[in-house]
Amino acid sequence: MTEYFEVLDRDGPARRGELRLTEPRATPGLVGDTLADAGSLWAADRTVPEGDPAKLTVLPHRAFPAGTPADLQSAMDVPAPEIDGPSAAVVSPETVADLGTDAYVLSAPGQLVGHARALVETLLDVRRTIPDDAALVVSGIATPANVGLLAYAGVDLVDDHRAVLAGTEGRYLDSTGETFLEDRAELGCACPACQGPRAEFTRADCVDHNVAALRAELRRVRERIRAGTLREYLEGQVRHEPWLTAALRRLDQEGTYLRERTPLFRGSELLATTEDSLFRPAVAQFADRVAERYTNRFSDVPLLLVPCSAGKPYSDSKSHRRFQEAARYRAHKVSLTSPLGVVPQELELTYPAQHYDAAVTGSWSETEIQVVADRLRTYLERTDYPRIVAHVPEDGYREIVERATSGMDLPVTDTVSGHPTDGDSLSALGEALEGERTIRVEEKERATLRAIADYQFGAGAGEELFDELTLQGRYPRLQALDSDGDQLAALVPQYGTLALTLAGAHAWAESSIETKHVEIDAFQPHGSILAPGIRTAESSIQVGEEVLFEGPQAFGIGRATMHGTAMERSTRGEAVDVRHTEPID
Amino acid sequence: MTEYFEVLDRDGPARRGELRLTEPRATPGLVGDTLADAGSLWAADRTVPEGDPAKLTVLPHRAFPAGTPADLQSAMDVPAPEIDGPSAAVVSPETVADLGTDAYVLSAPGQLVGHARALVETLLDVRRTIPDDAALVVSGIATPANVGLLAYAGVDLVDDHRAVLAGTEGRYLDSTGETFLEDRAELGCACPACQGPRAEFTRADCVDHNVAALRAELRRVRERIRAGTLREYLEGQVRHEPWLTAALRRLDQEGTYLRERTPLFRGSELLATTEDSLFRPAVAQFADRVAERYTNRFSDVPLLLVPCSAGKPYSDSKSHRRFQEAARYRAHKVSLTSPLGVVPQELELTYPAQHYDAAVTGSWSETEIQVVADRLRTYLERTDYPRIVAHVPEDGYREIVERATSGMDLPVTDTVSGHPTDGDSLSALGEALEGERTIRVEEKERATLRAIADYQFGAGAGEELFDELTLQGRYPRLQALDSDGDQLAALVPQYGTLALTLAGAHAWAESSIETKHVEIDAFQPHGSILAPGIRTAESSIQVGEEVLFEGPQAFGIGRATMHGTAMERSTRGEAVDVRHTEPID
Amino acid sequence: MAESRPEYDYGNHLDALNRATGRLRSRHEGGDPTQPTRTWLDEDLTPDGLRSSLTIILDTGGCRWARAGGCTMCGYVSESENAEGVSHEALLAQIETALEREAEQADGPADVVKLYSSGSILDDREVGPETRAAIAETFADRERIVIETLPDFVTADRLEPFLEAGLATDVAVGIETANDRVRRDAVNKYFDFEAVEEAAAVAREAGAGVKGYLLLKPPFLTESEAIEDAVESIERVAAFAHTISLNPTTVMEDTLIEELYYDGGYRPPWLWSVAEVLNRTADVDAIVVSDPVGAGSDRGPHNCGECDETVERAIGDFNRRQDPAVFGEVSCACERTWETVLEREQSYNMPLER
Amino acid sequence: MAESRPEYDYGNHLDALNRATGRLRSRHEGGDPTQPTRTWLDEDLTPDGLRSSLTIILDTGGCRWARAGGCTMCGYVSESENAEGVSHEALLAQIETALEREAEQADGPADVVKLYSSGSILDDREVGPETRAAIAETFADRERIVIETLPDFVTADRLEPFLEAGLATDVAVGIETANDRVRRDAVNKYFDFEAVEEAAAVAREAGAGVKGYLLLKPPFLTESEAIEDAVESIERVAAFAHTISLNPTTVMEDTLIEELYYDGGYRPPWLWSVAEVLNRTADVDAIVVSDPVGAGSDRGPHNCGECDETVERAIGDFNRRQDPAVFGEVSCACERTWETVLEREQSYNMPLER
Repeated sequence: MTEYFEVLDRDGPARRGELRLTEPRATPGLVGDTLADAGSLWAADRTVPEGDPAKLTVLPHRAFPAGTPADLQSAMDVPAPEIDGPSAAVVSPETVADLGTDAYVLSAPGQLVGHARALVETLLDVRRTIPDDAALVVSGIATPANVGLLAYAGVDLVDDHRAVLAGTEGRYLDSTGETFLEDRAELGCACPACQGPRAEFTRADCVDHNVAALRAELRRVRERIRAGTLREYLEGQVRHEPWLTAALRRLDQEGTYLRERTPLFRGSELLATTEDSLFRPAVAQFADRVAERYTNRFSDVPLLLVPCSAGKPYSDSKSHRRFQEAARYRAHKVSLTSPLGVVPQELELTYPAQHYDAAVTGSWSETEIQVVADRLRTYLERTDYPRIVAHVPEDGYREIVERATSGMDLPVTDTVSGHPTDGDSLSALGEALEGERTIRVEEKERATLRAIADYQFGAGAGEELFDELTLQGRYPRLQALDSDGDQLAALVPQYGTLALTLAGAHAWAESSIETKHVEIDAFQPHGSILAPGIRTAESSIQVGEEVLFEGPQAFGIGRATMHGTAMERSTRGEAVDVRHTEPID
Repeated sequence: MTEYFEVLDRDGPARRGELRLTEPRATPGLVGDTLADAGSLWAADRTVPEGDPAKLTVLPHRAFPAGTPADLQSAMDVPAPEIDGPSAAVVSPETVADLGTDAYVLSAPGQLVGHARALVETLLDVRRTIPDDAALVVSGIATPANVGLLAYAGVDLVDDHRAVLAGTEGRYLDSTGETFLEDRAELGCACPACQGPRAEFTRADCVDHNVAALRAELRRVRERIRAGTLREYLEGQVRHEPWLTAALRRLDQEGTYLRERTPLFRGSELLATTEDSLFRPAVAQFADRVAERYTNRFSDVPLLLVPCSAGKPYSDSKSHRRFQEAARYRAHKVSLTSPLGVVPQELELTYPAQHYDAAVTGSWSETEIQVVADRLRTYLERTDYPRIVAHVPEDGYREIVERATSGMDLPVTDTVSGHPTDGDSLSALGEALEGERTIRVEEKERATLRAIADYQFGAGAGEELFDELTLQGRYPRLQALDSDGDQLAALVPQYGTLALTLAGAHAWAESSIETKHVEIDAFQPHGSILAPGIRTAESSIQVGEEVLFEGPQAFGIGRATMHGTAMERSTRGEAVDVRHTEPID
Repeated sequence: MAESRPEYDYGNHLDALNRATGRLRSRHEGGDPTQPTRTWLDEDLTPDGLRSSLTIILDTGGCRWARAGGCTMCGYVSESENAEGVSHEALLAQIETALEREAEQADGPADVVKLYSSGSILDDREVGPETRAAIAETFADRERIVIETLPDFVTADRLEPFLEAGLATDVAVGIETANDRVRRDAVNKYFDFEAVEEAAAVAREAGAGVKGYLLLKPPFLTESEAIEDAVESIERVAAFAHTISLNPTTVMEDTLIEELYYDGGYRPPWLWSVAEVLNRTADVDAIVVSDPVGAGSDRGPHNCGECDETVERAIGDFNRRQDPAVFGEVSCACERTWETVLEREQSYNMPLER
Repeated sequence: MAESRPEYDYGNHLDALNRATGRLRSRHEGGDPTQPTRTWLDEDLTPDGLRSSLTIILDTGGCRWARAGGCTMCGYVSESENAEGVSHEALLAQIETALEREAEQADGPADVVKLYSSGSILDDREVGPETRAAIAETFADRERIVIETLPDFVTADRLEPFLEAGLATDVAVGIETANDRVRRDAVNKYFDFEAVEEAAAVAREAGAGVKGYLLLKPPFLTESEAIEDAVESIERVAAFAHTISLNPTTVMEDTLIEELYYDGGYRPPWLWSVAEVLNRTADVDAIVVSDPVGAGSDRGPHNCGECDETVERAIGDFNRRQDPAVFGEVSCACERTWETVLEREQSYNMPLER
């Protein structure tokens, strides 16, 4: 039961929340003087404290410093009594368990600093064990440079001990790391403490500066989580310290944990400015879903490979319009792009295909070539085209196509000489498609709805959900109707996703496609379903996914606003944004 | 003549300097109210102003906004009269020329914003044309996010116009970019303007914040240039905006310009936290010098390939000590590393082999594999080993060795099973070298001096300069003596470079090795040679390189403190740090 | 102290400007010579008060100057490129069309008729004396006629037909600015202010009035330079013109300004600047009006988008009432941005804000 | 209100601590039994004033407790592991060696002789009655003798030989702390404070004095908890001991503390903490001294590196003069760091600073 903490926003593995004390505290943030320590049992017997609604009481603890043998820890560990008010239990990676407290204080935090593997493994282990909506407190290590990553790894509360201590030692902290005051000729900061002359800047000022820098960084981090762009921020910020970079990369490699916490879509732009972008969860998710779920519905026409465009969605860009003028829709267009890999035309709207912004210099790195080639090869192995028309520039792209098709019995026609929008290239493209049939608009639109259904609900969903599909609306505002003219789903142009109607929900429930199912208590939901009303939820549910809910009194469809594990293990907060519901008699 | 501006420090292409007005201004910095504009000739005739030592006078100008046709520009361009005081001429990329002013104001700066290629090409073109020690002023575009890159591209002075304007429009700026005030719930900054509640934060506060953020960023940039770590800072900071990332990459691709401005060594750590590190000038320089200048002096023993170590120099690390315990110096050790590529044991001290810190997760990216494999292959093609003992982990390294040796007639023995420091691996290493001769310590030390000479002075220098080499001192504090016992050079352990004596200088001058030559006026230098005393200097001279200087009255040896072009084209500042000099009669 | 008079060759410069503007002209073809370029009905403040007006832009074969190069902001050449001139009959047909439109759309004949050609109605090569006489006769029943012309063509005999028809007659001259340097270098117009003053004297002596047209913000000037230029120009033109029309620049197709605009080198004036000029010249002894074309659009004079309509309305009020108090009633957060631009924009950083 | 007395099995806990400490012991082998472990000359403040002293650490076969596990901070077991005990002859040979050294290095015999064994000199299994008698006789010409022992072994008859030899006799007991919980859980020492008080009563009744040894900063305590523990312990021990020696922890090899230290879980006490404890207990009715071993090194009590020597010297001054004013004369920027650690270190974030 976490009565006194609530997660308000999630941004991948990071969370923004509120510690609900008499004066609430925003998280990730400083615990400051709201922590009331009932004391260490190493030093004395302690009485169980009375709870205080103004404080987060740290229950009597026996913390284990780094190096304490595991058997000693299990022998000496103490229970966490229940008190009447906000409480936190001290845990170590070895002793951590769900103790029913609002918060958990991790002991021996110093072990995490400078050690990417230890940081990621420890924090994720702890986060997996304690309830999703409990606050994780890490004391004594937060700096302006590492607190962003700590938040990304699931830490909710920190303190300014490290910042203050560093200041007393003349270590000047900022979001890029630490410098010795004596090495500085100027103070690179806008805080009040740094506005005087360097010569008059004392260690006491350095304390003030460090604390101001940490507080500002925490505000920045909260603001980023609110905007859904903490990963974008860290993409740059961690580069200032190799161990933080390594930690971010290790986090990217944490499959299930990260995947569960990756939203299906989000409103903000995805920046791709380093090669780590190729592997970040939102990108990996797209690539994997294309690889595992996409079905080609145009296997009688050639595959037309084209370069991505800066304008999004691609089809609206000047270059893609010229490609289609030349191709006259006589081929199935698939765009090659870093960091996503391959984007079939049906998925151009689907997050993040419409939402990424990459640093473009016109040259491909070896990693990009290899990753995109691998993704293309997987794509080709799972589709069945008679041939390929490769309307791509020579640099990088051609190499990708060669690697992807090598050893495959799939003819490739290169149509670009010079630039893809050159007249010669466009003529060659037109000629290469001579005699092929034209894909009709409606055919394309049907395929789009079905492909998005595959992407969103699983392979085969396009046919299962939209058996006899009737279209309504004007692209991209399409609706899918069934043979009776009932609407099943609407395409959400902003994210390229489908929003199901109640009829669509029933179709999904009755289909053989795996559903994202939530079992609720006996009530009629209005607007949203809160976590305490949820009995069970599949752990695979991601934020933004369509979920079916069902309980003794109601059936309906909505959009997940927390991930499945959080739904089951949280005691507060909105879990499902209800779109349609109907009573069950 | 730039009487009123001096470059004090250089950090790659960036410079830190001082505008010498009555109250001096630090650069990169704000021109602020020190700019006195004599006015636009588009609007009226102007009188040539009198100079004012307290102001940088912008000479009467006819600026050309973006889009002005080139022929119109050349027809309408105006001359820059000489005045008695600090002056700046307004130039466009089309009309720029050496006009003899202290500073140059670039017109139509708005064209650079958001356009990586335009920014890099324009600024470098202008910088190449105006004297090295003239200040470059760019007005109206500086933001906390782009000013670091502007400084790196050679801009010395900016203003806060953009920051103020953005503030009046409710655009909140920081070093990661821009957000709309109405989208923010919190203010992520430590400046005084941001300390109140969000609800009371006005656009006037936003102006104050933006200016404070820009000023702080400029202090940060100056501090980074002073420390020689601006590139490190940008490595992270540019990731927040794709176009700035692209601009940094394009700058890395600017061969000669960047290379000339890359120091041979510097005191600060080189951080390698993105794949762009593989191609940054300091790294490319090392890789190229190894490829082009290194000579293997151990072609009768096997090549021992080992992984790099976190501890530096490698040979002092625990793992390398264990490798050598097993190998017992019966092979020539070469380390494989990202981002450097291959590091022969003789160059382990040489910058940046001893000075880099990479983000280590144990896995190699495809780009890293390819780049290191390419560098290893080049190395193998230029050396002549009987065989290779590859004592490297399977992951990544083995692939590198395979790619590098494929098609080569060079036997490879893999000796690692599991981890390279495992007992089995170490035994296998020992066995693989059974029967090979041992490299003696003195032999290794001689080779080290010679290899560094090759690296520093050019292929063949090791033998040319140190023909009959006698050693003195204890590694790494080695001195090279000639057959008469005169000292020629000393190894500087901190940077792995050689410092020549006067005898060494003569040996260099008399050798067939290309010298870095500076011709000076008729004087006896003491301590340092200032730029105005230099007649000619080779443009290939980099900061930190050994240079021979010669004039009617003196001959000597020193270390370059500016690059060759700057030496020739500067009117202020130290050009050579003189180590030894002797009179010429 | 020495003058920094730029040592360039004026001929070169003229050539270069004409080359630059002319390159753009050559892209265009002419229209139907029996249709006026445009015609519309409006209300105008005249020395006699607010009056209904009929404006006719005649297609007269166009501006000769434009064929050589033309003004940096003017795109009308594209609409009038019959290099051989337009016949008497065709011109009268154009007038006829305009009258038919007026009859359709208005309750009665307009008080004032305004004749423009983007050139000179008084230039015999554009509009012959015979045609001018016929026009004067056609509109003899009106109160006032306004005739566009370059200053060179203003002579008593050319004005005679209109004055004799009993029409209050105004010559409308595109002065653009009182500053010869700006007119020459930034506008690329070839006459001097002295020529305008002389033409005005001729007109006034003949019994005609003068209406001066000024440009707010030619290319190459900053926002504040443009304001100062306009204010000073109004003050100097008011010495001989009873009415001054201030035209804030709109980016027209195939002009040099458009070239600059595309590359980010030009921003049309702020509507705040129009208001500022009108406000600062409210006490000059002339009617000063402004009718911003394309106001609020990216290519036309505009503010932040929030307040454009309000400010445009205030300018319209001022046009009718000549009372600067109308500007005291409008405000917007973007005024601070505009003020900052005035303080900080220099030609070497312009446009400072888009 | 309920007590949160942790519900663990004490036996388990003892086992676990012994397992943890014992794992480390098993790595070691013993030394030469005819040589004392160590011996040195010094000056000591005694109830009679400053006196010269001879310290002898006998190798007596070592601490029995250590063989079962031992104290978390004690590494001496490694130096005395002859499980079968050491013979009478060997022990006297050790004494002889010490006397020879003394003769070589000192001008005359020391006033005070201090006998330690990292165990109990009064334990018959370590040092037999016969040996103790011989030792008493050997040192009968001295002024005072100090004898290390566990409290269990303090009986009148065992003290008799020394008292009868006319020696002022002090039993030296490693009390470590007056807090039984800390002694048990953090030090892993098995006796209670009550046992110490009883032993002290026996000694004093027999005419001997008591010298108490306290530990500053056992593992698992924060810097401030360690200070409070030491201050309280000094106050309580002063009730029966005329002299108290405060021993700040040094990280010894093969101890549990070393395990913690290697993984970053332990920092030796600050020298400021030593000064703080001495300062705060300056008015207790006992001599309080401290001789920080390894001061200024990373493994020993240390400050920032800048001031370690100065502070160590002040502590030495205090040992001789018992005047807390000596601490007022030393200062360093790192005091602020230490104060911050005192304010902010909790066992769940310790060590907060290295």
